[in-house]
Amino acid sequence: MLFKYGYVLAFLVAGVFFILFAFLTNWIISPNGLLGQKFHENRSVDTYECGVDTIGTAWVRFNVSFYLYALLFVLFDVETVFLYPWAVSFRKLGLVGFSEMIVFIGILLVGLAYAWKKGVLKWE
Amino acid sequence: MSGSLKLLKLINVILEHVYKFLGLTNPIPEVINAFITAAISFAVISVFVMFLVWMERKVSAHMQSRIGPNRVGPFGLLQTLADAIKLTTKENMEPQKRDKIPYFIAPIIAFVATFMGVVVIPLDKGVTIQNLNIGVLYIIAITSFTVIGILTAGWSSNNKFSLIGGFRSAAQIISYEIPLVLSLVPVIMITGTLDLQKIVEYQAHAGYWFVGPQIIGFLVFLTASTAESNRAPFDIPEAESELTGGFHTEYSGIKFAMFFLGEYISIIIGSSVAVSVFLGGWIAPAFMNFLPVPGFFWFVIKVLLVIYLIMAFRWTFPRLRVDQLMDFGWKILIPIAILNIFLTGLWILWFSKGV
Amino acid sequence: MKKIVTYFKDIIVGLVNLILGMSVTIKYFFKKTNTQQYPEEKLPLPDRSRSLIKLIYDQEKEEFNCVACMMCQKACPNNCIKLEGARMPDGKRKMINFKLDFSTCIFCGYCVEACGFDALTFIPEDYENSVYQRGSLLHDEHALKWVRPTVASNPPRELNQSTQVI
Amino acid sequence: MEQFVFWCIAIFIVLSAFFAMIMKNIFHCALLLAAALFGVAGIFVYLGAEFLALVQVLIYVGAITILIIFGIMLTHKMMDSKIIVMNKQVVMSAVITGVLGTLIILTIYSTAHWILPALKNSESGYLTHSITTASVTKNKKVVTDVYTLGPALINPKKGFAFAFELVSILLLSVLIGATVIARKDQEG
Amino acid sequence: MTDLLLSQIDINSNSLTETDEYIVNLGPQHPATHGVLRLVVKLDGEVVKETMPVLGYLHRSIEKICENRTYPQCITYTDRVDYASAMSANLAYAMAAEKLLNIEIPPRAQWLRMIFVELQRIASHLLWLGAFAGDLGAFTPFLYGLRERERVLDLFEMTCGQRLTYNYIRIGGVMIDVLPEFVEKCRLFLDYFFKKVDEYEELLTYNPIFLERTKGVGFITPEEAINWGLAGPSLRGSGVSCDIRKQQPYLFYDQIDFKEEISYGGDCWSRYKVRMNEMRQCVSIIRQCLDHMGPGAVEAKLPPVLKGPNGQEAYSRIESSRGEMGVYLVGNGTPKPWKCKFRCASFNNLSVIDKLTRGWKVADIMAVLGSLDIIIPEVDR
Amino acid sequence: MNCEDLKNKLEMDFKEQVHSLNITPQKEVILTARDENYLDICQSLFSKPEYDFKHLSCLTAVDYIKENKITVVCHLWSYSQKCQLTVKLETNREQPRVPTVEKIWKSANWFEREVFDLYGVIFEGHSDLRRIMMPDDYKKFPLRKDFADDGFIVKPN
Repeated sequence: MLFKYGYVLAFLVAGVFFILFAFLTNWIISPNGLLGQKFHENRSVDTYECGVDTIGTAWVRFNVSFYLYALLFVLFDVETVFLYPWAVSFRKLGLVGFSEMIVFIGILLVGLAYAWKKGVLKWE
Repeated sequence: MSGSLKLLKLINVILEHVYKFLGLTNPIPEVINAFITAAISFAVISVFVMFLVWMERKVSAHMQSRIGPNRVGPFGLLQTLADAIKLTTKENMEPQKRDKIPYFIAPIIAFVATFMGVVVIPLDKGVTIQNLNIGVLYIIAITSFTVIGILTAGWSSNNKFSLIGGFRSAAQIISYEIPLVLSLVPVIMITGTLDLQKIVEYQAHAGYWFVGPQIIGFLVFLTASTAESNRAPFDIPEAESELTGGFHTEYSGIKFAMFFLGEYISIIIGSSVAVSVFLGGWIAPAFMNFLPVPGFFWFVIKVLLVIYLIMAFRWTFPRLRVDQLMDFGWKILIPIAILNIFLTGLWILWFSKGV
Repeated sequence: MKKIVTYFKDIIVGLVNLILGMSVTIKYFFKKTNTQQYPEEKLPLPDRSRSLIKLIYDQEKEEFNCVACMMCQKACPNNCIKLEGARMPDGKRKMINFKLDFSTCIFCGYCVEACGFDALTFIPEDYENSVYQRGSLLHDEHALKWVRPTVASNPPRELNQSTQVI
Repeated sequence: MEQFVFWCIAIFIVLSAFFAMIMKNIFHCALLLAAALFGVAGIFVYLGAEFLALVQVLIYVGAITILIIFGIMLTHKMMDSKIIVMNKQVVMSAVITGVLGTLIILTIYSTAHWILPALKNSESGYLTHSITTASVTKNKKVVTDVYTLGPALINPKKGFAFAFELVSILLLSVLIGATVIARKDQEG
Repeated sequence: MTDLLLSQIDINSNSLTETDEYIVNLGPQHPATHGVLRLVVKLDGEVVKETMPVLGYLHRSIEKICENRTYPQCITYTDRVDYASAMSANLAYAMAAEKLLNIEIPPRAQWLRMIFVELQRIASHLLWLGAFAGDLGAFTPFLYGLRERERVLDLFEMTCGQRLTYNYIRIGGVMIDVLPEFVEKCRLFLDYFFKKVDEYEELLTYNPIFLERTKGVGFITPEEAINWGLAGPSLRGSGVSCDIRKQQPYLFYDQIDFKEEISYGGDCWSRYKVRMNEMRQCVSIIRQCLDHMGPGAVEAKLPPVLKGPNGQEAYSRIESSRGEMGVYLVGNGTPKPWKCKFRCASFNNLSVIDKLTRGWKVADIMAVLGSLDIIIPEVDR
Repeated sequence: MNCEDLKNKLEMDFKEQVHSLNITPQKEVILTARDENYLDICQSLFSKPEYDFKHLSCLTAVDYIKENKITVVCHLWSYSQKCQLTVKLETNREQPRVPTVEKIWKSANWFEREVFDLYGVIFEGHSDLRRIMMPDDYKKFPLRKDFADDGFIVKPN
């Protein structure tokens, strides 16, 4: 069990190391890195905004619509989590399980329809 | 036993002998094995991604009646390698006002999250890097992690384009994850397993691919996985004509390359899952059964075909607007996917005895 | 009910139109490409092409056709021709210095049209005029010297000699 | 080996949780929280609850963190370096967390009598295996696998069918609540 | 500028659900602003609160230059006013000068002018189609458009020797007669091109994504559109019959049979559709011109030096590819115009962008900008 | 409506309110308005159905340096009557001030900004009179005839 996920862990650690290695290579051979000349022009490290100076910071309070989608997503994600155990043993559970899941999804669909009608799914 | 499995067994035996010779005991050989596998996967995937970038260029070029790369190497095959070298040796430009640590780790998250998904893809009969018995869920869970990388990149660059791109990307990925999950449920209902290897085997036994009965599911999955990997027509996070580069506007050189690599790996994973679940994975097409080629070959062919389809999407369609994208996900794909589950349920109940 | 029907109808119609669009690109995928590989395959220039301005040199008389009448200099809207003439001992006017600045030339063709002595011409030969230094775009009469090949193979260009340019 | 992995994950979780608490930049806190949640998923894998682990990643890391980050984007002055991490409620909260922590530890110790022997007897080297066998011997019923989870949930006689349907009602109410908030927001 | 913009943002709002407005510069160095247009956009999340175009990045003061050039010399600068449809700009200026100087043009020159202006309209619309589709994220139509545009340019190059800045239409006629094989080649091109338009339409017109992006976006009513000075296909997309070729026929447009394309949607899609249909109309116009064209001189007899009559003025308008292009010339008895003003369609079409995009999303700015067919040197001159 | 008809009609309606009204050899009707009647004339040209000049085709200015005046020139077009009219208003060069027609034709907004930018004519009542082409801190008015070119303009000899 753990052994199987050991591969996952290995991929995680190895992936991080590969990237760090690539960054290291880049840092060594790139023009402004270890071996290159330390050339630094002030304007080149400015924030890009189509060639003109930025106005204000980018860290502003952002639109609320994103938040509502995230909220909906959490709900449906929870639903799918219940859906999977049901789906794998669908044949075992038969009609009873099916009808129960219909009720479960149905209630959520009612919610989705409600949200749809009330304009949550509409981006201001 | 398939050819590729034999080969793997052979390698395993050789490695075991080596470990025995060195006097290593459990669990160290296993750890070494895991890391060797990861290294090989990384190398193979990098080469495959390079091939895909070349393929994308060629496909797009020919669709637009151009030739595409043809200077570096035969048919321009080494063009991507040249680009990779260029990206590696490029000066690493970082905006002064960035948020340093998140800026640094964002490409790592974005890459590693997709890279971890490779583990469970069934390459051939009985050949998977590590078969997990809940493989489908694993891939979905792991790839959903990408969004944090992209969001971090968008936020830490302190650039308005990046910020908008990052947020769009987050909203998009979370919205399309649900149809993605829902479109796989009917297949799981039929097969009764979350193991990708077993799903493919079920198709081999049943004699048909799920793309037939589950055409709706396949289309929904293809759409959603295209959206998950931020590909056109769902490429609003990096929408070139609006946001110049989206979340990777401020990334250059190797860091940009990592996002790029991650994006392509996520395409590979998406189409691999599509192939395994809907297109019969490593099963040879019925009329070509006699050919003595390993299943891995068929798997790659199918993956390339699906990727070709995704590329054709990109070079044909305009880009959706962000709210239309959300509408499409929530108002069309999700209801259809749920309807598909419902219909499949009825279908199974109708044909299965004893209920 | 009607809404539901339209909902599904829209999806199907949309899908059909998407496939229709894909059919165009995929059709072109299998067609021949239109690209010309530039440095190897060069497009032929038409005879009337306005690409390089040359001063015609008469090989028999061993002199330029130009008599420094200053018409081209006056006709040039961008002031890129600098011309100096002098009266020769035999009484003829002759061009002694001709400078053409290609960095400001806009290839309008007025100078060639204004020339009444068949001294300036466009030749449809070359369009690779880029250089690394701006100064090297300033050509004098030696750089612009061009001998017309035998008349049969390349007849003089039939630009109408209009007087309206000044 | 297992012990080593366990300690790694544990230290990772504790550290990221701790820094999530004290960082001044809220966005960094959110990222560290995601890391901590990811670590918890690792612990679940370690305990053999792979389905739970993936659900943890899917919902907590993939969804809740995004929700939190979106929430952060609605706050004011998220980049201010003068943000006060501690406030007047620090004593009160310390007392409450202390009490809760003690309670949890006590609970663990009071129930640990069936874990510890199993640990000692464990030969296979897999902690998870020991726990599952132990729990089987204790409760005669094991719910760790996604393949057994479905019947356990839905089966109307033995399972939790009613609770399951109740969950959908709960989700519906949350959805309607969100809708109401959104509508209010649009009107105002 | 910065202070002005910052002052418009209310920083001190404290409500919980309220969001900050922020300012983004789209351009001058931006992939989608067709040159060096700069749009300062005030956003709330994704929603556009205000769009402020900042012009002048390509201002070369062509009008001032023209005041220092002789009448014929100015034509070379009209090429640069609208480089994507230089023939139309040439024609507009030449017609104004002819009006001022009272010059009659031989008929063959008129037919040639019509052929070339309509060919130029095809080329310009093809470029627009590519840019518009590119703005919406579909890159392929751009290359298809350019592929066909090259053929038009080949025809131009064959005739006048240039591919972009032609200086072909002159005061009193055209520069030079076409080659004998031109007519046949032109017909071949028209037959080839007519089928290609259907292909573009297949690719885009009823594509659901394209419809979503353009239907209803950037809506403007006919009355407002007229009042804002929109012109050309952009105005006809609002359902106003405004084609100068019909309103105030010049050349021989009254002698041939063509339809003025009008669409009543007033949105991006209608403007798109008008232009697509116009390309078909162009083909029909050119075919008729080729039929009508007889032999004859291509240039009027002109005095050696053209002098604008003192104190007189002329304002002449033509239907350029982008809409109404007017040239206002004032003479003062010298060979140089006292005043030369180009009224360009893009200038007015761009001025309406704030109205069209307010309340829409960032992506719609690009769709609207693309559908208006802005060309920056025409705006800045 | 041809130009004679238009001229006669204008003569009937605005006889007292104009400086001059004539047809040029180029068959254009030119109306030179008095300062105080300029806006009224424009308004009635815009709104009266027999004129219906809904389209402001062009608005520019001409610098007559010898007469020491700047003339603001509007070219109007009527889509329904299919006729063209030129409306002029003269102002002095030192303090060029004219009323804005932005309230009547919105397209005048940018035209007037352009004229302000290049000629320095101040349009009274304009909603947003800023420089449009030149930099904000630019001091000169390039299209005026006495503009010193700073060596940027290459004049042919």
